[in-house]
Amino acid sequence: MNKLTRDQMAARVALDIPEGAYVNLGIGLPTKVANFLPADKEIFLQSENGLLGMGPAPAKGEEDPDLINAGKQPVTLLTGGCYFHHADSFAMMRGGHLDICVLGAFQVSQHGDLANWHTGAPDAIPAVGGAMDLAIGAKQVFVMMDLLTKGGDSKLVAECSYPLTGLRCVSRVYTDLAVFDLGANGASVIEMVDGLSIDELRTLTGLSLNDATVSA
Amino acid sequence: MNKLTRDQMAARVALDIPEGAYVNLGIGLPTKVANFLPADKEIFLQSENGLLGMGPAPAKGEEDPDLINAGKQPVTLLTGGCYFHHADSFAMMRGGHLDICVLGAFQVSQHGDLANWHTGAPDAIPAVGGAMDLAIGAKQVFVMMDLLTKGGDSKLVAECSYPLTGLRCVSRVYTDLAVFDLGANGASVIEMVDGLSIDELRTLTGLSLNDATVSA
Amino acid sequence: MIDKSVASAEAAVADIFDGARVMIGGFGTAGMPDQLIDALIAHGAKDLTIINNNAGNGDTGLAALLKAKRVRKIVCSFPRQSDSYHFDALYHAGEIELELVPQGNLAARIQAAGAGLGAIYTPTGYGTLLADGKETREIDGRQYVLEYPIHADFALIKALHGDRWGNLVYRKTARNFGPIMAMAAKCTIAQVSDIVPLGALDPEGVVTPGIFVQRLVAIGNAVRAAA
Amino acid sequence: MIDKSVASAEAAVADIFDGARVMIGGFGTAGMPDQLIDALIAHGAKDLTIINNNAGNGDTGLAALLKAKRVRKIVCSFPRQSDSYHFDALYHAGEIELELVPQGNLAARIQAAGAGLGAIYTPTGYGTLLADGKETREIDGRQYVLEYPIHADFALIKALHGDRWGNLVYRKTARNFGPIMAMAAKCTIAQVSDIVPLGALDPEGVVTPGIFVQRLVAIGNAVRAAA
Repeated sequence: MNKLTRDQMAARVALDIPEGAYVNLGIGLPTKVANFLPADKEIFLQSENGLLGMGPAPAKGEEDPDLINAGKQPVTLLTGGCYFHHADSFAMMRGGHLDICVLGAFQVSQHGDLANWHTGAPDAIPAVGGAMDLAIGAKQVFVMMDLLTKGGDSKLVAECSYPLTGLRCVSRVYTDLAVFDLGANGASVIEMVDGLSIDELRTLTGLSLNDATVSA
Repeated sequence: MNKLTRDQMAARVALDIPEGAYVNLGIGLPTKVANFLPADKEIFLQSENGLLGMGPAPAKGEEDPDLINAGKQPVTLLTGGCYFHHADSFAMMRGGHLDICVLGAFQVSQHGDLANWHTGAPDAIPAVGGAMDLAIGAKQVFVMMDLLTKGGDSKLVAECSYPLTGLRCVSRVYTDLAVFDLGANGASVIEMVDGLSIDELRTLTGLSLNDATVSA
Repeated sequence: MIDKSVASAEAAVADIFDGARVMIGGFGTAGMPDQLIDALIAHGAKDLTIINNNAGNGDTGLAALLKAKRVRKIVCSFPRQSDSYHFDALYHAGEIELELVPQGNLAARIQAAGAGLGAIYTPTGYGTLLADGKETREIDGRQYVLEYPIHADFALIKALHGDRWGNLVYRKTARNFGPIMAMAAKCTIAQVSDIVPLGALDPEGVVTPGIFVQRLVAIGNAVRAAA
Repeated sequence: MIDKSVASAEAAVADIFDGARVMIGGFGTAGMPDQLIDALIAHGAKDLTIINNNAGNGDTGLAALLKAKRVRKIVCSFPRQSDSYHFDALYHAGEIELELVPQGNLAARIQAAGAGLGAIYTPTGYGTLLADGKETREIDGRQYVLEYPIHADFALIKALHGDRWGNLVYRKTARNFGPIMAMAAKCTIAQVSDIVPLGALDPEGVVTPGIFVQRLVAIGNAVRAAA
């Protein structure tokens, strides 16, 4: 079987983002999704630090330290974008105004619980940023992650063992092996990479996955 | 004795407003205070409907229906003034950012309770506007009113009989006969019109007023 | 390409349903979206709950909607005015329900809805008739009243300029409730004097970001004549 | 004549006392008022509680204040960054207290302080470690956590332009926490690139009205060089 590359995963997520959507892409892997949004569609990227209509990274030498994204990297503003303060920015999230938020994760439970802010390691300095706000605010929360850890453990789990970011908040998980819809009935597989069977996925995850794949 | 006219009362209130103060003048009688603020001092008038730095009424023919005060009368904006939305406007009040608010009243209790929004008449349509926000928000709340009703009843009372606007919120009351400071110890007379004695005031109000007048 | 502009006020309000909760911007007539209200009257939706600071002035705008008996309930701070006679008549006839809310609580509850808060503790109204029966709490020695957010299905607001993404700027004190109502309604419809090209609004000066606006209608340079 | 400008950053921060609660604007280094922080370090106030989104970057600004051991406690959402080594060292040595707050709750609690609310119910953090021991409530079928306002004695913020009345505008995403911190502190001190004549700022575009600003210092056109 062919695992999806990170770019392929990002491209797959991008397919599910319709024109006109208001979207927040979390720090790290989700940032890549921006590279695969169709150039002929208008999609609005929000950054928690107070901008809507975020554009791509500036050309070398054009960086402006006052124009950054949530990851504190230099960005640009599209024509038609605008700035606002932090309370308004998080009102956009918490108030349910964003259509889609794409986040990375340490673990996601089959019912949509998210763990992505803290490994629980006793000496780690905790840092949460906007993760908990993003987790509960957007109309749909997508997670993008490798299905397995380097040690081979599934990151899609029955119950999260890491500290939670939000409860029952993730609606869809995009991984390198499959795409899952989550809900009250647990996880449903909607797509798999070629050469992988749902039984193999059940073995890898240890979950009784629903089969929601559609034959091509 | 010479009762103060409404203009004299307004002028007396204006004396207690220092340069640099942020002030809201309530609808009705308090509006007159603006006419007596010293032209050589900068005092900031706030209007609940979203402006700070309110100027005088415009010249005839210069009225702008989009530039009005809380009483919905046309006003102007001073150079250096600005506009904001209603939530920010009431954050200014409720958050304690205004120094002084001047309000009219039906009754004020000797401990500073204010009744100025509703007579309690059973068939009256109730309307509160910003009165309750102004009553509890400003650092100091001044009331400006005739001491007596047309029927001769004192409007400074032991306990308000009209529905309250705010509890223990009025710090000073300016009337046509005297000026009172209010507090936990009740009302103290700090000024009276010529020819009036504190005993006469006690008779008029039915209150055991403290004498805090200062001999000239 | 995303273009939130619609051709007419009538088209903009066509899906407002009977029984809808509708916020209407404005403080008195400043900021009142008259053309949208006229379209709503023509559209015919009834049993509406209206959230506005007032209860109509004279015979136009919200007053006309009241006169047409389309409003079951009004949530406002200051219904009684010298020219609120249509509301007054309905109220005395028992034909309209009134929820009276102190103006700052009205603004804060609308803002709380837009920001996704579940409730707020506000000092305004504590100890008064308007807090009767409401939960209270002492916090750091001060008394507060628990107040819940005010949501709406639609907001009808008036702004000065808008662009096709829905970004808005307002004019003077006509701004008032517009920005917070835009955040609190599921569907916000703005009437603007004109729709400007994308990029014409200063990104530092946009008051309502387009995310809060679903539709806008250019009504021409129809600044209301002074009454 | 009211003129809130002061001659120097040193004069502006001279009354910040030991043990004060001080908000510092900025998201990372964007919007961080470096000159005011340098003046605060030189001034010497200690045992401070700092409210900021982060816990310092590199060796300047807030990081330098931490390194100088003036901070007893920090309230922030995201302390751990690639260049937060001064905070990391203090934290591991047990020399600084950390109150970790989700970023949106941080913003909402600061805004609640500025707006005079007693507390808010927020959905963010419900069911997580960061809500441990906090009061919760179900409202309309959703779970919320009770959170209290964050007040401060001082706010140090950075803006682009200011006028002598204290009106401020910001620059791009350097705006971030500035406007809400200005509302939440008893004394707000702004460093601005320059002080413009009264009337030079568009009254429609003022982001922080002067009522929320007590002092401002012009620090020249010192836009921070990209690190």
